[in-house]
Amino acid sequence: MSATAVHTAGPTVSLSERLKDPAWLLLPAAAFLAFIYLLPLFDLFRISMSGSSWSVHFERVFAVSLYWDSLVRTMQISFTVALLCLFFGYPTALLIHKTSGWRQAVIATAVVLPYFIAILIRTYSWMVLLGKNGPINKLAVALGIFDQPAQLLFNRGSVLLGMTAVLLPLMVLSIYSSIARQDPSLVRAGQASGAGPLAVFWRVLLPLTLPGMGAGFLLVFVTALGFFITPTLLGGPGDQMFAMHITQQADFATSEGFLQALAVVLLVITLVVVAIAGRFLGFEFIWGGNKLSDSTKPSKQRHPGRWTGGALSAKIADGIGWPLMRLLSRMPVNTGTWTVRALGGFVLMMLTVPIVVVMILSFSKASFLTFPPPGFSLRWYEKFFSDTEWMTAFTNSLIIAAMSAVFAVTLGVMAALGIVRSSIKGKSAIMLLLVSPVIVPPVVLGLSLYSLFLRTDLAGTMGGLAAAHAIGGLPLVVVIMAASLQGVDRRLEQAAAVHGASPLTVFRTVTLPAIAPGMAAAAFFAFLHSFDELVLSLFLSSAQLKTLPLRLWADVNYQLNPVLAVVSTLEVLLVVGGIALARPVLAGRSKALA
Amino acid sequence: MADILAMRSARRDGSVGGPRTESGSDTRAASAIGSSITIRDVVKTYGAFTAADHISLDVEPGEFITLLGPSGSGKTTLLNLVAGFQKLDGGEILVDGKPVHNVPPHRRGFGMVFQSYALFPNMTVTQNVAFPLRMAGADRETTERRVAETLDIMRLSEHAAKLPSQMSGGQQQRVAIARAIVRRPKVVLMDEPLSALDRRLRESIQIEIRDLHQRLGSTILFVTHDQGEALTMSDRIAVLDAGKIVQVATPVEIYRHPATKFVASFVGESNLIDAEIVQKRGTTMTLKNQEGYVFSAESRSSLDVGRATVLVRPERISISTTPNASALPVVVRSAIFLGEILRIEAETASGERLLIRCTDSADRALPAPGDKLYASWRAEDCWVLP
Amino acid sequence: MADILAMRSARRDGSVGGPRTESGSDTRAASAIGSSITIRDVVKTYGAFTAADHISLDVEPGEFITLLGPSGSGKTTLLNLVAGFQKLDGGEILVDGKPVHNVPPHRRGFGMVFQSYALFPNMTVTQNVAFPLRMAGADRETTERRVAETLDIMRLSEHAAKLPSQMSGGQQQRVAIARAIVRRPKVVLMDEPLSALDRRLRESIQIEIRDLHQRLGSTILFVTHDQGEALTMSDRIAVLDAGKIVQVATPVEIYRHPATKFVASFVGESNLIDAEIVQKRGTTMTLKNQEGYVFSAESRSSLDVGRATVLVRPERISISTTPNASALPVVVRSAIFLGEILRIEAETASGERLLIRCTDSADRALPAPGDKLYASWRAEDCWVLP
Amino acid sequence: QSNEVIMQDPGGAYGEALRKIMYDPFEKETGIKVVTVQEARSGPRIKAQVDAGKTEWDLTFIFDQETKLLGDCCLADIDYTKLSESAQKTLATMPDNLKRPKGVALQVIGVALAYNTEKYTGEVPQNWADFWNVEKFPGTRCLPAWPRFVFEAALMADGVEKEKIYPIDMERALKKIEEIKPHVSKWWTTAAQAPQLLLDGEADMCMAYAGRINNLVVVEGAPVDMTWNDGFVYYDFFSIPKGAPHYENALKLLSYRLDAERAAALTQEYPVALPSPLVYEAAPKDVSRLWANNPDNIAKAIAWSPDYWGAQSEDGRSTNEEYGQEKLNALLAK
Ligand SMILES: Nc1ncnc2c1ncn2[C@@H]1O[C@H](COP(=O)(O)OP(=O)(O)OP(=O)(O)O)[C@@H](O)[C@H]1O
Ligand SMILES: Nc1ncnc2c1ncn2[C@@H]1O[C@H](COP(=O)(O)OP(=O)(O)OP(=O)(O)O)[C@@H](O)[C@H]1O
Ligand SMILES: [Mg+2]
Ligand SMILES: [Mg+2]
Repeated sequence: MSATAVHTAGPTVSLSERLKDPAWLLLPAAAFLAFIYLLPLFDLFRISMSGSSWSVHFERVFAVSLYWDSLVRTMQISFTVALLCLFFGYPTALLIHKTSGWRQAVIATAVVLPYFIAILIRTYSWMVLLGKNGPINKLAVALGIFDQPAQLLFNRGSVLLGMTAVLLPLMVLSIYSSIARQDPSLVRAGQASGAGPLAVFWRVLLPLTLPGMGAGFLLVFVTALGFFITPTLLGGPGDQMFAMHITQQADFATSEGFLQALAVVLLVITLVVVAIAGRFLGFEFIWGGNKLSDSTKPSKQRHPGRWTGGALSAKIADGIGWPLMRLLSRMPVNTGTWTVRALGGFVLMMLTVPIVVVMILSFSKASFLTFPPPGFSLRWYEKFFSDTEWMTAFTNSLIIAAMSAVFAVTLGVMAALGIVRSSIKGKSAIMLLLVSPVIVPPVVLGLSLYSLFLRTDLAGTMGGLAAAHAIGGLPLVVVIMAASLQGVDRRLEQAAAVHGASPLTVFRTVTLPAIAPGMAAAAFFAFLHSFDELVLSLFLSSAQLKTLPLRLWADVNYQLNPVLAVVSTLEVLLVVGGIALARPVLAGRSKALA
Repeated sequence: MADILAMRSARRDGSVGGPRTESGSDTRAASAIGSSITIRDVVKTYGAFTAADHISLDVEPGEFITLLGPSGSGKTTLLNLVAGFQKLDGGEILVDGKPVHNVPPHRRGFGMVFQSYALFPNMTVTQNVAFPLRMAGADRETTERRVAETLDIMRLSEHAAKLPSQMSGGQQQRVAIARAIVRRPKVVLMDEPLSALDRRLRESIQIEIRDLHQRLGSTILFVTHDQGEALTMSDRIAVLDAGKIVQVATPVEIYRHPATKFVASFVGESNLIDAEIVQKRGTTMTLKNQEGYVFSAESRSSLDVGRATVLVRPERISISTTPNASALPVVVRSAIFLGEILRIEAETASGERLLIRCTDSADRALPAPGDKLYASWRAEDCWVLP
Repeated sequence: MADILAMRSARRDGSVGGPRTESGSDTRAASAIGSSITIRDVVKTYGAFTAADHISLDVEPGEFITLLGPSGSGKTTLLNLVAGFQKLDGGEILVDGKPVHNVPPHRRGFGMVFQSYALFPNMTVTQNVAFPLRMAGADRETTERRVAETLDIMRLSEHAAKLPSQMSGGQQQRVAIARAIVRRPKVVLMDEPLSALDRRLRESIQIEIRDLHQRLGSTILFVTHDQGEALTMSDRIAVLDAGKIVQVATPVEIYRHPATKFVASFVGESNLIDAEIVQKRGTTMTLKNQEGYVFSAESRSSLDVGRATVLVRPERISISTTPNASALPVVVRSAIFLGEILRIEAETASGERLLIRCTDSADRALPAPGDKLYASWRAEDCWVLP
Repeated sequence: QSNEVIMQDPGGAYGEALRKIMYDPFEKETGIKVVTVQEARSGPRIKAQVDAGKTEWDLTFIFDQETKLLGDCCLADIDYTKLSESAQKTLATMPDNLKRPKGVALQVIGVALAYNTEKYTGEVPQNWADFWNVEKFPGTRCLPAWPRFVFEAALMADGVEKEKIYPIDMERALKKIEEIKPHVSKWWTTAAQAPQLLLDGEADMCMAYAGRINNLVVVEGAPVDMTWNDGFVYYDFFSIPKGAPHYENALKLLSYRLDAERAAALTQEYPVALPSPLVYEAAPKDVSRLWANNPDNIAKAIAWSPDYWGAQSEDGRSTNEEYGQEKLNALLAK
């Protein structure tokens, strides 16, 4: 028995003891972020206080009610979007879970596909759909719902719609990865107790998938805070979001200091709001601050505050929830199924119709985007394929995105393990720090990072760019994985350990398969985050290293032309083809898992 | 085994006095609110494997039926089919005479204990147990009272505020039982509900379940792998083997008159003697074993010539040390003194094994390996397997 | 209960012949590759609740120790502490004399069966069972052979390619056992490994486990709630109650000389008679019960005055219908004829309940409720609880 | 160091035109490889590069004010004497303000009133007064969400004479903007939006960048047109950062681009012109009708004042532009 070597003196013991606590797994991510994120962030703070007095820029932020109003509005919009995503995302995730075989593949593909379309063109396709001359208006007029085309665009509604459509997949996959792990016998137990599908959903499935929902909500909310392309294109004058101001300021050569101050205000206030909301709502459940089962920890979660905190919601659940549930369980059995199908179907339509528009546009004859196109041609395809730069940019993007996903997933999974599995204090603070990179607008981060990269010779390297992209990928991975890890049965890990599996092997053989759906989702988002990343790339790329978004952006800068649609269409075909090819493999695996 | 059965049958047969009569299918109208369940030619397959193979079973209202069978014989499968969790691949199930294939599980109004407990991990014990009541719309006061009562019955009161993950296996299983019965449903399906409990607790909960059954008249479909439990608790036992029901009968009948070799050897200890039919007269048959030992046996078999297998329970064999024309000579292989009882493993001349349990009379010496003994049994203790 | 014990003790004591001697702590050097386990003053608390309360236990190399105790008494907790899944809140655990608190579970080289099976859901049966071998770096050929062997022992060969979710409860439990023993570890921890199996399977797997134990000399820490199992299988039994070990002794000792009332009534059926000590001479004590009935009993108690509780096992009581000065008069409440045995519930004049199991002699009539009987027992069958 | 020149490039159709007309022939002629970098806002990056002592670019384009703001810290002097003869000739026709020590204007940018010709078939809007006149020209409008151009236009619509626009009376402008606000379907922020809005029918009349509208009218034949009346003209400057790795090559490329013939050829591919009459004259008249460097157009337009917008605002916190932006944002958000 190898006990001998280890057990010697006091200090060694405590060191090895300490190593047993998985908190050290946070270190790589911490080191990474410290270098690539905190250093520039520090720079950001420094510059924001570099005025005649440290507070001069901040005074200006708060002197003009505009910014404060906009911050509040930004929070409102983001919160609404997160709610909408939750409302529509859950049925979609359920739909994916409930279907199987090719149907499931189709639905899942439909959910992830939009992510492969540049956000700009995705948003544009909404402009097409909702436009005065767009199909929706035309249909409504033809049906006599409107007597003349209505102004559907450039208002809060279109902003919410556009942002929800863009962020929905993030929510769907977060939730799906937590639904997929649920023990089916619990649903049966609920039914055997007289709970109809809706009641089972409400009382059993929903609570058990809370971490997934929480993770999705947090990610969507925080990501939405930094949005500016969609609100810029789809919003009216009253829908200015904070990141739009920041981007606007970035155009003023003289705004140094103030620009950073805006970013700092956004970051700090958002973190404070999330932290307070988290405290209040017990957000820690996402990363296991309120973990129920771990018996090795003296029951911190038992402290009565939690329960009184829960008492209010329990009362609400009692007073309204139960009667409602009973009512619902008396509805026709299929109500739930049909609700799920209807909502899910609606979501799928929302996600796929823009793709169809984009595909049609890619065959346009005109050099501008207009729908329906004035004529069809393969002109833009020729252009794409005849230009080697497009292909180079495409390959570069693929490589960088893959590297970035590897960075983000490796560091993120370790960090999530560190957070969920360790007993360190201040998990919430660490988690907020890990999530915060999503909040800092890349426009402001980019410059600090550029200086840093120049000094360390990372500028213009693939690794550097991938690492920079991983700043934004990491939070996605950490949050999704933290939620995923909540569902792993500790006894399985113990079973593996006792039969000789080292921690690493336990992870590989037990934990990994259990968190695989979550990890696939996380890797997917990390990959796409990089694949779609423009702003940091603008700063950090070089003459020799161009990515696809950079190429697209160069086109977009002066005019929206159908090459964008071509690129999107090709990406979509690539993904669909890839999934079709991978299906036998996936199906084999999912059968094995069923 | 025999003890339990005797104890029970004694109670049943009224020899000492029990509240109930032999058959479970009689009238218990006063309290009979249970539903009848008719399982008709039910088939369930997993791929090429048939887990329920044309199963038919009629369960009377208020009956306590135990499904007994080896591991993997399809007991859980059958319960799941009755509960409505799995689709039938053939046949139909009727509750109170009405087909239920269109009734979703939550409308069937059953209670169920799952083999794996399936407690809601996010709810405390109280919440788990209150769940069915709340779904049924019970008011707060009733809910609280009934939950407290049920937890008390299950000896769980002090754990009321715990989460399932904070409890031991046996405690979790008791919560599962509490959840299944708290609503006092017309039909309760129980999948090995006592497997994690120690004898004392098990006995007291057996009594509670019987009591509940009698008071409320619920129909109970009970799965167990414990024959003793099956024999003591059930009105009737359905023995399953490889997806088929091989016999449905009262415990006494199952023990005394098993339908097949499998039932005979699965329930209780048994001697299965291979013999040739000599003669048949009414329900009595005369047989001859390999060594030519001729004996009579009870039989309901339709056979009247050829070979047959005869069951003699070890405790029904009497021995003597003196040669006797009407007895079978055997040689002792081992003999164990079990308190007042002797457990003897003996062998006939042709090498057939014979297990004997008999009283240790003071008037004879303890048999030693190698001793010659003469075994005999009464015709009515001897059963020709059909 | 008594049967099992007798059967076992007969085997043990060599009266019929068993391979092993009474105590598990003796030399079995030839095959002893098991590790010794020393549990020293171990404490484990969950919040305010103490699940292991200063537990100490010495397990000899190659010993088969059963943890027996009611649901929630801390059996699983103790196993988990030995396996290293939970941190000790006090005390220490030594394996082969070395403290193991720094040795992570995967270096302890144990095998373990979890109460909830804990099979890897993404692996087939074969992969589950092969897991420990793969971890130990066994080559392909050995792995295949050993897995096939073990599956065969567990009657699982035909399910080799299934996933856990495609198997019945009992099948899953057998996979869990197979996984625990396939590597032939020095120490095997088994948490109610047979609870989901029917008698026949259980018996055959009990035999396999004993066999394995004897062939390989592994140290086995076995949790069960089945007293019969505990009594037949173990070298020693540790009885737990509410987080404390109340007695560690051989099965015979536990049955005959329980340390506390709890042990006496938890293991087997028992009569606990309240009596006053009249006199003490060596290990024999003279006592007087409430009605003034005077009897002798064996005792190792240090008490020599005052009141004491005396254990008499029901099967050790003999009865007679004729009044007798040295016998206790009782009234029959109920009598059940269990095959060759009579189970009588009687009551003394002061209302104390007395359970009697005795042989049904042909020379007397079956007692009826209300009959007067005279009960007596031998001093050596009578145990004064310390 | 390899023989190349690293050139900031706008990309898109303009980039393609540059590659075809300028870079490829340049490479063939001089053997110097032109490597392009896409970047919109180069100022901060140049600063970072120079600060880090690792200048990567040789030729960049920057905004008017930036030639002053970045001049001392980050920009090298352009050695005009080293430029080619043809370049010298072009430069000679340009006003001094466009050939500064730290930067030379290579692009004239125009912002003007564009409209949908299918909507306004008869009388077409002629100036900002018409733009503001929703009675006479019903329909939706679109405007940039910036103070620059919009404030000037508002003042012109309100009757302020062209010469008296600067310094801008912001309050008056804002009041006028408030009038048109209900009719503005979209306040755009990127150059590509306005033409798109016109084409999609979301707006009938827009303030738009002239280049793209011009390109749509001439090349695509789209149903839009524009007027230079009351338009705005400004310039993009080209500079060489301090420590540029290929200073000499940069001068060579600059010479090449300043060649009037070639510059004229470029405008035919993409209608962004060099601010020199020589270039205009070198191009065929029918295509150059709407160019920003058409002297006719320049006469109708006003010279937009970067100096005013770059100056300190009255509250001293920021520039006029930022100040105006905040005012405008507040008005829009109301
Ligand atoms: N995480 C926990 N938090 C609080 N109490 C716990 C926790 N885990 C176990 N317990 C309690 O500790 C006691 C001992 O549990 P343990 O699982 O060891 O019992 P056991 O002897 O294995 O019982 P069983 O035979 O029912 O499996 C039980 O009363 C249980 O409720
Ligand atoms: N999903 C499945 N796919 C394939 N075979 C299955 C599946 N579920 C169950 N089986 C098989 O069906 C048979 C019956 O299973 P079932 O669970 O009904 O057994 P059981 O009688 O409850 O056994 P136990 O007493 O061990 O719980 C078993 O042999 C099992 O392996
Ligand atoms: Mg089962
Ligand atoms: Mg346990």
